[in-house]
Amino acid sequence: MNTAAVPLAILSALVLVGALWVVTLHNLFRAALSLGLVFLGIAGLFICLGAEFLALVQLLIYVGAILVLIIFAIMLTNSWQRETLPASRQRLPAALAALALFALLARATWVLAWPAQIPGGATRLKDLGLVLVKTLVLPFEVISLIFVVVVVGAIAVAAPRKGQS
Amino acid sequence: MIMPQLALIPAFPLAAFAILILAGRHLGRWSAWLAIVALAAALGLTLTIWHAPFAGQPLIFQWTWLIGSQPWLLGLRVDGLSWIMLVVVTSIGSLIACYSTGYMHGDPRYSRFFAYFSLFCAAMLGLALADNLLLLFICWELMGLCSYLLISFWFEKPSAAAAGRKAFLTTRVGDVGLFAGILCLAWVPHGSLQFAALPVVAQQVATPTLTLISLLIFMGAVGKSAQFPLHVWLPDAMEGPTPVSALIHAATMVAAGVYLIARTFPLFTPASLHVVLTIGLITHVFAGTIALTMTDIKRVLAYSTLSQLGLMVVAMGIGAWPAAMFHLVTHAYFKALLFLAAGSVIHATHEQELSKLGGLARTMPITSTVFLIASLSMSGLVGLSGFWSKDAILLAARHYAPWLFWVLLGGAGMTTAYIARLYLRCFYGAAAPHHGHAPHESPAIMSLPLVALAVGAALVGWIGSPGFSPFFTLLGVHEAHGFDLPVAALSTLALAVGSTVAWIVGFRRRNLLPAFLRPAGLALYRLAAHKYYVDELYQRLLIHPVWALGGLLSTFDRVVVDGAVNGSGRVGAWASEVQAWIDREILDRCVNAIGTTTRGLGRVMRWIQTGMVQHYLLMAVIAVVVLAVTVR
Amino acid sequence: MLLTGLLLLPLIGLLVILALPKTAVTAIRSVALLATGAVLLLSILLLGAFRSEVAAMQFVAQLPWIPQLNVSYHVGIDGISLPMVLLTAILSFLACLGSFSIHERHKEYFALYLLLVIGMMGTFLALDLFLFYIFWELVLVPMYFLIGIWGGGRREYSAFKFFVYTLAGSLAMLLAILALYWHASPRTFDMVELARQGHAIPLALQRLLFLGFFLGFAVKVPVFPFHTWLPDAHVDAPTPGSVLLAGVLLKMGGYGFFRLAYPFCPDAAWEFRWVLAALGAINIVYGAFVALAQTDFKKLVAYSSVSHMGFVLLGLASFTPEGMQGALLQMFSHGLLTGGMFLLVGVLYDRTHTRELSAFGGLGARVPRYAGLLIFFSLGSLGLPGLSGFVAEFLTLVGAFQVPEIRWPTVLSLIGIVLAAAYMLKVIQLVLLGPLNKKWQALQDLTLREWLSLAPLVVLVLLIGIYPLGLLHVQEASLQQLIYHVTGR
Amino acid sequence: MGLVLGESLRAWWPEACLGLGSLLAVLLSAFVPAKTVRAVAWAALAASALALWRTTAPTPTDIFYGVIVCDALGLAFRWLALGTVALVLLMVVGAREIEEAYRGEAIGLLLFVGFGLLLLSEANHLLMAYLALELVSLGSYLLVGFLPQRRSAEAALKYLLFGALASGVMLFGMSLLFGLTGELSFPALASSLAGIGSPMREAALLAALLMLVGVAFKISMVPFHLWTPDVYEGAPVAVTAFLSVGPKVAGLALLLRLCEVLQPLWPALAPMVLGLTVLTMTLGNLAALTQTNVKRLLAYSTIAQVGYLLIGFVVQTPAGLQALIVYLTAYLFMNLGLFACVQALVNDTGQESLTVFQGLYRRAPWLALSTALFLLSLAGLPPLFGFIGKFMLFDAAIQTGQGWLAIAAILNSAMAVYYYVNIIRLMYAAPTGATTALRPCLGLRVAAGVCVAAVLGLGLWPSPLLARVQARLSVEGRAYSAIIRP
Amino acid sequence: MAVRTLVLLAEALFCLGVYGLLTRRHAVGLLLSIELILNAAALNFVLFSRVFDQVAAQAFTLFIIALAACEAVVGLAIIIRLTRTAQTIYADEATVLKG
Repeated sequence: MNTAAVPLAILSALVLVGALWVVTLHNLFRAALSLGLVFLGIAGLFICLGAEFLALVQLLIYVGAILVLIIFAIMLTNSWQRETLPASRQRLPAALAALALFALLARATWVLAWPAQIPGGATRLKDLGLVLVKTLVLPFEVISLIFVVVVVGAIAVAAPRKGQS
Repeated sequence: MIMPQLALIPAFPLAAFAILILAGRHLGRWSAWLAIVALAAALGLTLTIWHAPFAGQPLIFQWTWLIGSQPWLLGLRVDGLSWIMLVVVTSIGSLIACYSTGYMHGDPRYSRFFAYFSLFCAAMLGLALADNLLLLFICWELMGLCSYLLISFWFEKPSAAAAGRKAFLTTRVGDVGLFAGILCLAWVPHGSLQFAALPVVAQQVATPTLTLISLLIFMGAVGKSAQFPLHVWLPDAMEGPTPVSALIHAATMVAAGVYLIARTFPLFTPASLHVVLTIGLITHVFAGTIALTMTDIKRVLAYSTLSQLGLMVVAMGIGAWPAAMFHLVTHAYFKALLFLAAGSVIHATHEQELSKLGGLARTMPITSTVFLIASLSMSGLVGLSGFWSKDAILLAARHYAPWLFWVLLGGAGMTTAYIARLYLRCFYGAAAPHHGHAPHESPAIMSLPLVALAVGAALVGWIGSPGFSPFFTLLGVHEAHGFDLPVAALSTLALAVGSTVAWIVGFRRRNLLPAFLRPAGLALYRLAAHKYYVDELYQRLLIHPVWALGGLLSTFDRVVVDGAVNGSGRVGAWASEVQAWIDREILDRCVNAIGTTTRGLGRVMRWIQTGMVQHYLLMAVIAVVVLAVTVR
Repeated sequence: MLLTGLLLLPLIGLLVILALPKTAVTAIRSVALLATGAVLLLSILLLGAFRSEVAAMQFVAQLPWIPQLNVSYHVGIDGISLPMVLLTAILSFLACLGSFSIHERHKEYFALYLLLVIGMMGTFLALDLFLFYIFWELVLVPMYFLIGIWGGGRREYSAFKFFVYTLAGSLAMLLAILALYWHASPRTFDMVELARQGHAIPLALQRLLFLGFFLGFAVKVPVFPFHTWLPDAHVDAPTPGSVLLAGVLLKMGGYGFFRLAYPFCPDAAWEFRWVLAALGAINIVYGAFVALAQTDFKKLVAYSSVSHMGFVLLGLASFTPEGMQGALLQMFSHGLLTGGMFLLVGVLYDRTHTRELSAFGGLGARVPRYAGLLIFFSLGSLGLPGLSGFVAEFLTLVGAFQVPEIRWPTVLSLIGIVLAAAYMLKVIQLVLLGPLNKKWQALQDLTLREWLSLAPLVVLVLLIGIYPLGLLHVQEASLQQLIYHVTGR
Repeated sequence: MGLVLGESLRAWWPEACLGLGSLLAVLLSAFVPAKTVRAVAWAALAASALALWRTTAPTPTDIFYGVIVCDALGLAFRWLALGTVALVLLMVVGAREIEEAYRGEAIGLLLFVGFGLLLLSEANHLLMAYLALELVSLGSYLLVGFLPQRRSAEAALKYLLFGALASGVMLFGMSLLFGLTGELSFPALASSLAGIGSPMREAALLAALLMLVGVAFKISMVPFHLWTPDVYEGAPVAVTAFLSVGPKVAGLALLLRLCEVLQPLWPALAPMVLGLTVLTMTLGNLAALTQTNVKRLLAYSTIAQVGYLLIGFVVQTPAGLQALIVYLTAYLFMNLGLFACVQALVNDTGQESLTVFQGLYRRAPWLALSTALFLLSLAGLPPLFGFIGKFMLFDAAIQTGQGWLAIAAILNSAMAVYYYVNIIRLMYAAPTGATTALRPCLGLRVAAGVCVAAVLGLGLWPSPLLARVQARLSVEGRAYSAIIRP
Repeated sequence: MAVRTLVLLAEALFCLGVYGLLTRRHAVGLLLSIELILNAAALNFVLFSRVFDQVAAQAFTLFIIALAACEAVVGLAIIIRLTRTAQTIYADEATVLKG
């Protein structure tokens, strides 16, 4: 095991544990915080994979925006939560299904001839920018349209209507 | 010889029918005369062509009716046999028509009566003229229809309506036999429906087949000529107006069966003739005994008709078809006369129950006289028509088998007994109390035909008497039978005995039986008086089962066929229609199970849709896993 | 052109009616009458111009329609379709007269009625299989609405049942059509061409095709046990609907055998003839027995149709000139007779609002003209010689009897003849004979309009009964050709 | 670079118009009344249609650096998508259940989703496909949840969750596929997959399967259809109408393109898709038999119809493709027409149970007649357009020797007759509730009228359409060259 | 550490997300699970972009992150709607629509 693998292993463990907590912790607030842990781990992995810019975006948008939004939502809907709620009844079948899925995926990918080492090097930000304004210019424009419309639409949907509190 | 004018003979009455049915209402009394004129014209036309049959040259007129793998011809043909029938039908028909103008006077459906009457005559003439079985069958069926229409002419009376239906259905059973016979005859190798070809056919077709065919044809005759066991309709047919009874149910139509046998005689094999003989004999005796016990004038006459028809069939069965035809002719005259006279009585008294009649000889002398003549003719008094024809049959029977001769002789005695009983009780004895009005002689328009018929009934037999026999010449039988003295004497003896018994037992009401036989006699009498319970038997064994089967099948149709399709376990009307649909697809009897499965599947689909989104998600994930496992 | 006229005339009538205001009842009626009358006239012209010695299609018109699917507008007639065209024209005209007794929603009614006429006509004229199927299904919709809106009793149920049954059946036929289209080379819907290729189809496929066609037609005819829609639909349909239903729609099934099933799968048809014969005999006897037990006038007539259509199957199964002639003639004759019967039932129902046989009695004296006609048509139905039914049944039986394989079914079906007399006489007795039911003291006899709608049927029934040769000549050549095509004889 | 963009834009005007129109509509909706938004929407649609009309792209061209492909297949699907949006727009305008205050947003969202449909049907790149799919989905989630009722929110949540799972699975599949090939654009993927070896092949198959799940969800293919009835029932009628056609159109387009990409893997996938096709129509019909809510019933009917449509896909022949397009056209008109009628009814009664149809004939004969027409067309009755399409589909199946597929489809059609005609039966039965005349608003009348004209007109005279479809789709073009095998 | 392991990690993340989606009852909890799934895919893309040296795949990840944000927004809007109308925050209590 070389030295480069150590941070990867730690980050992987962080991500896995965080993800496990996200889906199993009874307290939703803690689960959300665990998700933050996952995000952090992923961002770390991105750095290890030479995608520093992406790691930055991951932290900014995921941790800075989405997670905050979610935690906000949890607190907002706090009044609807019940303290004693039995866990879902389909945990066992769900676990079996997820495990089966994992088994399938793992079996399919494990046997493949992947490169033994992750190729080194880092993505230059300029390349990424070039891709975004050249090859992927159209998706880039489209997603901005999506942002606008989704926000307006979400407001329209979430806004209180007549006769409702 | 080709002669298209032949078609005119039935066409006259047919035209009369058409006019009457369309415009009869406006013709009023003239409608009767239209019918009479049409018949008379047919008679005239028949008479003008007399030379051809006598010369042995048939007149023929044929045309194509249907096409298939071969043309199906229809044709008219006049030979001796048919010419005789034509004369009988037209002459008796026109006389009865005259009589009916008086008898039916004042009836609301006066013209309708004559329309049917004309149609009947047309059909009967067509039947006589037919040169093949197909046209014969067509006319045969038309006559059945007329019979139906005329029997239920006074349809307001439920019994009349029922009688009409009974007649039609019963004869139709026979007709189906005839029809099947025709089908067989048409398609056996070398088969043909032409009468002229029948002798050839008979030689070329195997005997068992021929027996089958002839028996099927005989089945038709049994129906139409009211032979046992299809005789039940004829007595009921007396519900119709009396002239109808006279013409159709005594003189002509019922004789068509006999005529049919005569026409197709070459087809009959010894085996089938044996059956014919048996049936004829049974009918003859059995109807005679019933006639002895009946108390309704017309019913006595009806059973007597049955009996006489049985006699003719017996003659056919022993191969003496000319004799049978001869008896047919004489019977036509005297039976028509008997019926008309009876009608005259009924017309005068509005009564036909023997117990309420009597002593009419004084008030109705003409009727009484002609009735007597006809009775004697039927009983076979030497010199009268009936004697000659019955004599011919007895003679033939003696040649055939002595025992048959004795049976027939007994039958002759029985004939005399019932007719004498009828005559005596009707015209002699104490006059019955009258209801409202005194009986009187019928008007001239009715009595004149009676007189004319009486002449016929007395004399027509001479045409077939030994020595002078144009009748047999016409039929192409040249060895005329001689006069056999013993037979004549014996039949006269039978007449004497019969009339004496009738006088003592029937009229004077003496029971001649020794005491120990009386219960048995009474039982026999009851049996005969109830017509041997044949009607009841049919009701129980045939009619009820058929109706029950109909009802059963109807229920079956509703419940099982439709229900199998609809699903008997219906939850809601529409849910079951789902099944209806499925079942149709599967075409299976045990479709219910499948229908339930369908709805079950539908329900499973509903059950899957729990509304819990995570159930859906779980199912989707499982589906992914399953698909991933299967896709390789 | 003549044939296109047969389709265009009702279409024009339909459009005119749609353009007319709802309230112009008289105008609507006259337009419908004119349109159907013109169709009748045209079909009579057609009869005059028809050359009966020609077995092939005549008056053929062909135009490309959907060239991408090899579908064309292709119409023509031969001796098999001409009688059906005539029957359709006659009955639609007379039933149109009969439709004057409809007293609500005239516009919709007559529009649908003319649509129905187009569908029926087209079915008998089409020479393109695709076109045939379109017309075949086109008939369903207007008939559904005629029953569902203007019917009586459980009309929705009956209309629904009718629709679902027949559509399910015709989907089976569609499958057969598709398979045929697939197998044909070159791919074509031309029925003449497909018939020519008939023997080239492997027997196994022919069997399947025949089964598909059979299912489609069996529901229409209807063949036991697919008949259960029929009594319901007939009973609840309005009178003109029943007339066309029994008079024409059932014939479409029979016609399908002549035009589709036999020519396209000749060997399978030959193989299955005993099945057809057996089903025919069952139809005849079973239908008659069930009819015997009915107490509803219309239902009785409906079941009598089941029985009578059995003869068509029997004749079809025989493959003899007589049998086939008889089957075709029976379709024509039954159309006339049942049409008349249903009109008569309708007349009575209009006046008394009941169809229960036991509710009548003794009407013979009260309404003599009506009685006369009822007796006439009943006699025709029970196969009285001299009327059309006899000729048809006689030919059918004679034809079927000569084929040894199907002789026993034929003999069995003779029972049906007796039973036919039984149920028809039952009708006459219960309705006309006996003492007059006091309720109907003031019953009115036939009106002029009713007379007019019935009289032509009477004339035709008589004409065919007495002189069937005319129609038989028309049919002969084409039937001979068909028999030759199937049997090689 | 400027040159590329300029050329690309020239071929991309329809999408640009629609996209800008939706942006404008959404932004304006907060400030101006719905009427103005409506006008903007119509203008955008008209401009888009005009642009599409002028687009003649018989030869496939890659635009925007290969992210988008312009070809005949895309052209057909774009027309279909545009038609859907136009007809649904009429319904949204006429829908009484959508509050007037939010109608502008609804219109904007509709255009937005329409834009997504156009993108989806011409995507030529994994990212584009994913983006367009998400675009359509996000807009649809919002539209479904547009009503103030609880059921609407519920439906939206279900749709969102199911959609998120599906798109997540799809995305993961994409990432795996990318990991196996290193390519993102479709043509490159296809050529890369063509030479794939054994262990890779299994993994690629799994990745393909995961990707197909996303599409299957969009087109409600069994077993990924479970959301359909619930969502359809909860959504506003107009949105249901849209969902029943729009995503199916675009989803099928994507399916066709993916299929081309996955061509080397197709032999392994074919039996599965075939089985699911039959399962889709059968289960859809079976479940529809027992429904009592119109929209729910139509949801199942949609599932069944998708099953028929998939026949055109699974047979993998030019004839099948043509049949698919033709039937899709027919389905568009008959289904949207039917929904327009349902919208009119719901506007009037506020109820959605089947009983609202009862006695409709007495209240609105023309409406009843058109409803009947659409139902009959859906049931596949000639001479309506639905029949022509079905006929071609079945024919395509039989042509490839898959007669049993045609048999299954026909059995299904027969089963479907029951519930379609049942509605007709109800309409012509005696009314139970209100008996006053019902007069739908102008928009709905126009929508229904257009659909009636199309269903009847194209049924009687399909030749021009068929000729066009045949001419365009028989050309050996790149986008479908692989699935058109001789 | 090999690529293989990281792929396995992404797969595990994905399956955990799926498990969460199937078992979480709280609607917001479901949103969390969705984010897990998306992150798994994003991780894959970044990893493979390194493997194949494809910058476009990294851009893909950018889009995923952006769309995740959009999805969260829409999801929250719908959840707020649900709490308003259904008075619940639990996904399995939204069962008005069924059958």
